[in-house]
Amino acid sequence: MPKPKVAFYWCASCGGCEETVVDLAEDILGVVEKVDIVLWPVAMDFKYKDVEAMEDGSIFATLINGAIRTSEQEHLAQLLRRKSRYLIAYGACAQMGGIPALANQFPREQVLRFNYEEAPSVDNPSKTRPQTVVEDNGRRPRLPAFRNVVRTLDQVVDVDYFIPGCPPTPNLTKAAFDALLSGNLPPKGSVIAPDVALCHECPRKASKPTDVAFTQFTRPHLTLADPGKCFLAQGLVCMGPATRSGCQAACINGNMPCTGCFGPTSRVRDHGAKMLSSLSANVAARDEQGIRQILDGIPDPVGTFYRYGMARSILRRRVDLGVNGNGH
Amino acid sequence: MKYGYFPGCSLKGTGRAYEESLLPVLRHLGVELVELEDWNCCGATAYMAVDEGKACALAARNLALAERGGFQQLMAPCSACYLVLNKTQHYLDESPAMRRKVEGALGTVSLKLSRQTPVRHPLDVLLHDVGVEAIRQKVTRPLSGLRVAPYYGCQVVRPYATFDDQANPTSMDQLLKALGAEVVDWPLKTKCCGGSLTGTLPVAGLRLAYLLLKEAKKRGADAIATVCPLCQFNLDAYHDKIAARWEPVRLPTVYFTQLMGLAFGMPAHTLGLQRGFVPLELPAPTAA
Amino acid sequence: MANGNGNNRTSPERRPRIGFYVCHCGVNIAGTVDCAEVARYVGTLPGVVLSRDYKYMCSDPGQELIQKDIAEYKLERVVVASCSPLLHEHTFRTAVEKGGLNPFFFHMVNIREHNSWVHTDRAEATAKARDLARAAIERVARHKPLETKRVPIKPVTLIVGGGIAGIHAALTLANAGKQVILVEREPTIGGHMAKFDKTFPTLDCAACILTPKMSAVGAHPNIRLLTYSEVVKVDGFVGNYKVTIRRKPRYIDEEKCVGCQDCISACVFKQPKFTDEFNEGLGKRKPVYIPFPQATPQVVAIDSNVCLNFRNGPDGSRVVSDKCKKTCVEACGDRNAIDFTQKERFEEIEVGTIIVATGFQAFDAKRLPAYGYGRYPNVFTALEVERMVNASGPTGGHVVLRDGKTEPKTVGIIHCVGSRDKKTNRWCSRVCCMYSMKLAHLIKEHTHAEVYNFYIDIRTPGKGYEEFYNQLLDEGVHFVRGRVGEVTDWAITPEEEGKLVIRVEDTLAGVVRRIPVDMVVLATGLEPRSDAQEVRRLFNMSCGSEGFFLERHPKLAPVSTFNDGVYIAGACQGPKDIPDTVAQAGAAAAEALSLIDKGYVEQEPNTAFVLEDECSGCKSCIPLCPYSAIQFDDARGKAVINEALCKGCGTCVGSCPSGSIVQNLFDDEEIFSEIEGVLAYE
Amino acid sequence: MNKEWQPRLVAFFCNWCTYTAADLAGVSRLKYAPNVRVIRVMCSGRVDPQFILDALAKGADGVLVGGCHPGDCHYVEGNYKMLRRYHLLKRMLKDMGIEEQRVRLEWISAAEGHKVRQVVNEMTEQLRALGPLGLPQKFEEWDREVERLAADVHAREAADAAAACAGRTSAEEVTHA
Amino acid sequence: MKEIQRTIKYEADRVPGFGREVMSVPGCEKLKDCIQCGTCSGVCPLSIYMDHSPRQVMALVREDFKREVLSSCTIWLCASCYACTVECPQQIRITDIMYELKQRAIQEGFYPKRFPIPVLAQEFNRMVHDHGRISEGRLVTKLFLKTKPLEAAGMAGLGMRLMKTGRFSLKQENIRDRGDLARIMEAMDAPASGGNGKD
Repeated sequence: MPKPKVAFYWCASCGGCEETVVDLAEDILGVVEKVDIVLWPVAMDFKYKDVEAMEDGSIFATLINGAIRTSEQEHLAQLLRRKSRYLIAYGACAQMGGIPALANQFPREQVLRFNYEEAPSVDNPSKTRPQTVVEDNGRRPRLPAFRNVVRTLDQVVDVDYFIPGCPPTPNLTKAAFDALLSGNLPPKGSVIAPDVALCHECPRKASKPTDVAFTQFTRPHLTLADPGKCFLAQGLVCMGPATRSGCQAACINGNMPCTGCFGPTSRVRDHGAKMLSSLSANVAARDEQGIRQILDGIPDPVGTFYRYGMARSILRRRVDLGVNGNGH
Repeated sequence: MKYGYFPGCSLKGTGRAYEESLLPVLRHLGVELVELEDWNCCGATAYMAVDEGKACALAARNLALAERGGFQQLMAPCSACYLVLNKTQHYLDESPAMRRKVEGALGTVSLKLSRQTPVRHPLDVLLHDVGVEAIRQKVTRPLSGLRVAPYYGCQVVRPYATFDDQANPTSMDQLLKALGAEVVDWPLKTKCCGGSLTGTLPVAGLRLAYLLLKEAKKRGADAIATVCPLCQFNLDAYHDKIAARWEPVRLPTVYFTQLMGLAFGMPAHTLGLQRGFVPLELPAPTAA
Repeated sequence: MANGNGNNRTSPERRPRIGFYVCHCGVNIAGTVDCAEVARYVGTLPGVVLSRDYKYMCSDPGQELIQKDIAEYKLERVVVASCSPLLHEHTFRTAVEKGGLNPFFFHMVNIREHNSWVHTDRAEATAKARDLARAAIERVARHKPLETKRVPIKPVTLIVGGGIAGIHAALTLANAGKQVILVEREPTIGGHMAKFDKTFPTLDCAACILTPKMSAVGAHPNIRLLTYSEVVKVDGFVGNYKVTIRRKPRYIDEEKCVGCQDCISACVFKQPKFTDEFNEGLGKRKPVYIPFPQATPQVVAIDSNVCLNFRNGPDGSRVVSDKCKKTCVEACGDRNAIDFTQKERFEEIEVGTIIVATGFQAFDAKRLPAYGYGRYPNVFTALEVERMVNASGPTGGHVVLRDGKTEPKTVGIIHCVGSRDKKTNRWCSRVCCMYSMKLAHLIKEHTHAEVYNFYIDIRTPGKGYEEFYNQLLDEGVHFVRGRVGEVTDWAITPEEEGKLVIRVEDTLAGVVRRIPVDMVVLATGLEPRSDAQEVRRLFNMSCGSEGFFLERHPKLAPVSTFNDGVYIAGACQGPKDIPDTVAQAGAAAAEALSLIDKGYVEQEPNTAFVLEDECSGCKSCIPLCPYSAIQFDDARGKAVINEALCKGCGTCVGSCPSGSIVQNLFDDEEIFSEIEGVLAYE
Repeated sequence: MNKEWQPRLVAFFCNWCTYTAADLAGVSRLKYAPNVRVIRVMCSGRVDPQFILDALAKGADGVLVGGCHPGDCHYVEGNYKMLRRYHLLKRMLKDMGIEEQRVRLEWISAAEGHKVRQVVNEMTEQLRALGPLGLPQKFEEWDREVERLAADVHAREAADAAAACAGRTSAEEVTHA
Repeated sequence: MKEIQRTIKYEADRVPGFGREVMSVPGCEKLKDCIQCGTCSGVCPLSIYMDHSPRQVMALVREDFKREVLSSCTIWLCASCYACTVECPQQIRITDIMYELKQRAIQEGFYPKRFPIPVLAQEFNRMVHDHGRISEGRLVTKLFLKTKPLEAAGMAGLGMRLMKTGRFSLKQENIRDRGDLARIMEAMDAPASGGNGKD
């Protein structure tokens, strides 16, 4: 029996997810042994043409990481969808937009202008920007179009499973492969991670009091967190209560509060709204001014509650931005 | 303390004595009045009776002048002016259509109404900004033995004033007491003096003035103190007619500011006291 | 489709079979909403197997129609679009249950109060009805079978306020064999009625009809009377209220005092010299006193504010000084009833039902300076005159001027003082026409004075009331239709000298009149007690805009409140006379009785529960519950909701960061489907 | 929709105060704008910010939450919980480009039928002045670039194939959307 | 003996819509709430001279008896003391309604030619319009000459004494920006943006 074909692809991402695959360490050998990797741009040289030439549905499983921002990424997502039996959104960006989706707060034009003109590290006096078609000694190479909206993978193509995390842990990755290869699969659309929030496995759980009432909020760079105590009890926003577990509290163990990369549980439609709801309801003040004062300790609610989930959120994007990038 | 000052037509005419006493008295108390440049007649009650739109615009021009002059507050000593200016503000607040129209009209001569300029009566300012205590301290010749009936008239407390009780105002009572005068309590403090009817329908108008004088006299008053030029005129100018029609009820009627000036030791003639028809006689000062 | 959070439960697997009914409510709904169109539209929605419009759904045939359809069409869910669920949800749930379905497989759509009665455009109203119905169809498909809980009722009733309403309700319940705790703020029960001389229109002596009832309360084995006490805290819910009562120190041991009043005569103050509240300040009393001869309980009280044995403590409160000779203690002798060491005490009681009968307060006549109360001595309030005409009152039944001796020859009674006036109280006080006429009769009887009544309208809608008005006309009392402009001592004519002058337009004769009188009586209106807002909060009730307690329904639930098990009676609900007050007190007692005799209350199963496997134990919800219904289970590291304590607000549900708490009847999917439903129009 | 656009207002009313007030408005026959759709919850504390976002995303132009006055909550202080959420939610919504007036929290007691009318009318007019939020249409509009790409790619592939045959480059340019 | 007059009112005596028109003027709306209690007449210092009491005027307006109201001396006797407005239990602004009725009476010429009060109002306004301020001496002189030329002489004594005390002058006061004032008034006359603002 031929080994099942597997493909990896990356879109708008940092490469961390690819790292995780490599981080499977010796386990990767087990995987490689069982499968036939037909596409893995970050590690091996394959041509798209080879993929295009494949028969539809002939790839057993494709893991795509990264959010979708360019026309090329859309194109490849569509192509790989066609060729694969299982398409898996791998990592926070593919699942929820991830860090790249924070750009959904800004018009496309502003992103381009900053990156090609205004960023302190840029030296571009002629204000050259990438064009989709350029003239180069008679040749006309094409570049992908940069989209207005950052999307999750499943907002572009149909996705079978989601593996969360920024990046997903090797354990989860391995478990996912095991499930795929054994055929012991959860219902389509499942997120392959525990459906309980992080507090469940948090080593600091016992240190959280049952009568928490926030009197002020602080931020990790402004304080030295007590390594033994629940972050929330210290007035640090920790997304743990609203975020799926499965990371084995990696950040917490590094004395950093959870920032929510595993996304919400299946019972929640909007990760940020839920955390916002829980956090603010527990503010101590009763008068409007007191409430305002305490909550002003969270200066950037969007960045705090939707750090990874903007594209997945109910609103998806700053709503006054039009398709031409600059709002109405 | 600095206020824009809107004298109104009467204070330049029949009510000159009010201005003549008001200005030095307030100056003495450290209140600075700056007369509004090129003010016009407030419109009084007559204008309202003909065209309330124009009446509003007329009064509003003064409010706009106050704004242009940079005054935070405007003092209007005449009760009618005080009422009309306040009423205009209420009117403009309640009727957006009227406000648009009036603002448009003022706009044609580059005037605008972008903020509220509170319109204050001297009684209000004296009681709440200066304070009774500060006034008491300035008294050098207390009006001991002078029995004064405080007469507020109608338009200073009705219907817009918020600085005193509408049914039983007491601000002037407090002032007079601070001056050392004896205050005659009477239930006619805010009854109408007859207004402009004394001139147009003397039967009706003068009767009211007569009843006021009669009751004040009956209750033992030596003088009536007023806050309004029309009230003062009505109670002072018609004694002959009243005597002819009913009975003589001669009693001096003076502005409360004149009494203040006297109590502050200012000479009577600098306070316009010589302009009254019925002269005010002060009891001989008793050794304290 | 999956949504990337792993949520693939957005729609139920199979649409249940739904029956839909839209009620015309006569023309109440059908007049504005095209009911047939709504029924037609809803019939096209997925899952709806039956859609009807019907004239009166809440009628018996309407309910039977539902039951029949459930059987015939094998309905699994029912939606009725009619009036407010607060009115008929229970009716239809019962009908659904009788039809063989779980009663919570039902949802109600409010297209009357929220639609036909508040909108005018037929097309818009019909569209709105469609939207609301669609939302209900979406929602009801997700309903789960639920069971109501039955909670036993403590067979004890708390009655707050010992006026005629509280007294009557207490006796009604106690005579039915139920336990009653009656709390009264003053040292005696009796309320306003105890101050009255006669009652209109029959002119019964108030004391003759009230005091036997007061004694009956004092003696009844089923009534525990707590006077000089106030309710300070109410916890719990219908059937099981925990109420904290503050018992103010009266410095008398109520058990030991026999009401001999020897202490009063023995007091070091030989003459009474302190304001006697019971007599509206017209009389005087001593520091140790009994409010009036028939006071119940027959126990004296010591007023620490004026008693010589007290002084001001450092915090302003009164503390025992022990400076007095204490002749009262001496007089009490062996009975030892006087106890200067008494302190304020708090007592917690448990009751199942509560009747609030806290009454009214009379309008403060000083708020209308034009009538001169407080300025002119001979302007009186009606209550003052009421005490004066009373034989046991401060003047021994003589109506006299403030000098205490002169009888008035002319009296003007001004109606509507602090009533029907937008500057003070805009409502009609309902009793002042009648009591003014009663006082007119009594004043005339006592003094033979000329009596003028100044009124805006004479309102006599009661049994025997109009006849009483006719009697007064016969007696020669003047009735001048006109609201008095002012009362003044300013005399213009000789006959006005030394009198109070009433200036009024006689609107029937069409002339303005000045009428000199010796005495002016102000018929002050009734208004909510100044602490009505605090009392309302205490018992979780609502107030109408004028500040009287709000009944659940003005016609169908006039003594119920929005808080189950709490009833209102008497003038705290709105101005009313004694017959209506007593009737209402009886009604409130009957409501309490019917609950007690039923023995239990059914609780709406809208409680919340924690999904045990899904809860991460983050503890965020625990401090949010005001009833401490959420506990942290240390062993399992999860939150647990005690269903018995949960009141079903859903705050924890809306706040659970991982969506692991569910509220019955209001779960997330039900609400999301409703949102989608109201917005998903073509 | 060929009818003139009408603002859509979704309201979450607490059972004890505001829903009852709306009933009272009905009993009193107070007329107000028909643009509101009321969803009953037991307490304003039940109003999950997700509901508000979801309503906006499903096509509401504004969301009104009605609860008991502070101190009057039937459940002691559910309304305070909502008040706290409201503050942070409003800031979040502002950062997401949603106008201040689209989401409003009001305390309306059972006796304030007139306030229901006033608030609903006021908000309806404010929404009318703001114009449609139109999120469902926006989502569609935003996603059109993806659909267009699929078509563009398709066309280009065909053109490339043709060009390769003809030995010249495609003249077609993909414009920035 | 008094002459007898018909007092019954027929429907033809009404001018339907008059009441509604008055009640639509800002400030006059609450007239519809009148409960005919008579407080206004009770407090009115001039009510004793009125042919219709203020209360009756309210009723007549509401029932469209335009002629009776506009020809009534009541509206001219109102001295604007605002006692009725302040005391009215229905918060009807009776003084403002009186102003409104005065305006209508002037517009429709409903008063006797030499009746002094409207003449005063008009003379007053003319003077303000032309000069910006009132010169009381001139105004009073004009008024008497126009309405009671015979009595004017009788007033001379008062005038002389006022002059002696420096309170009477025939000098005309003027404001500087009379042109501005005229323009403002002109703009108020322009029908463009909503007439007189009453709608």
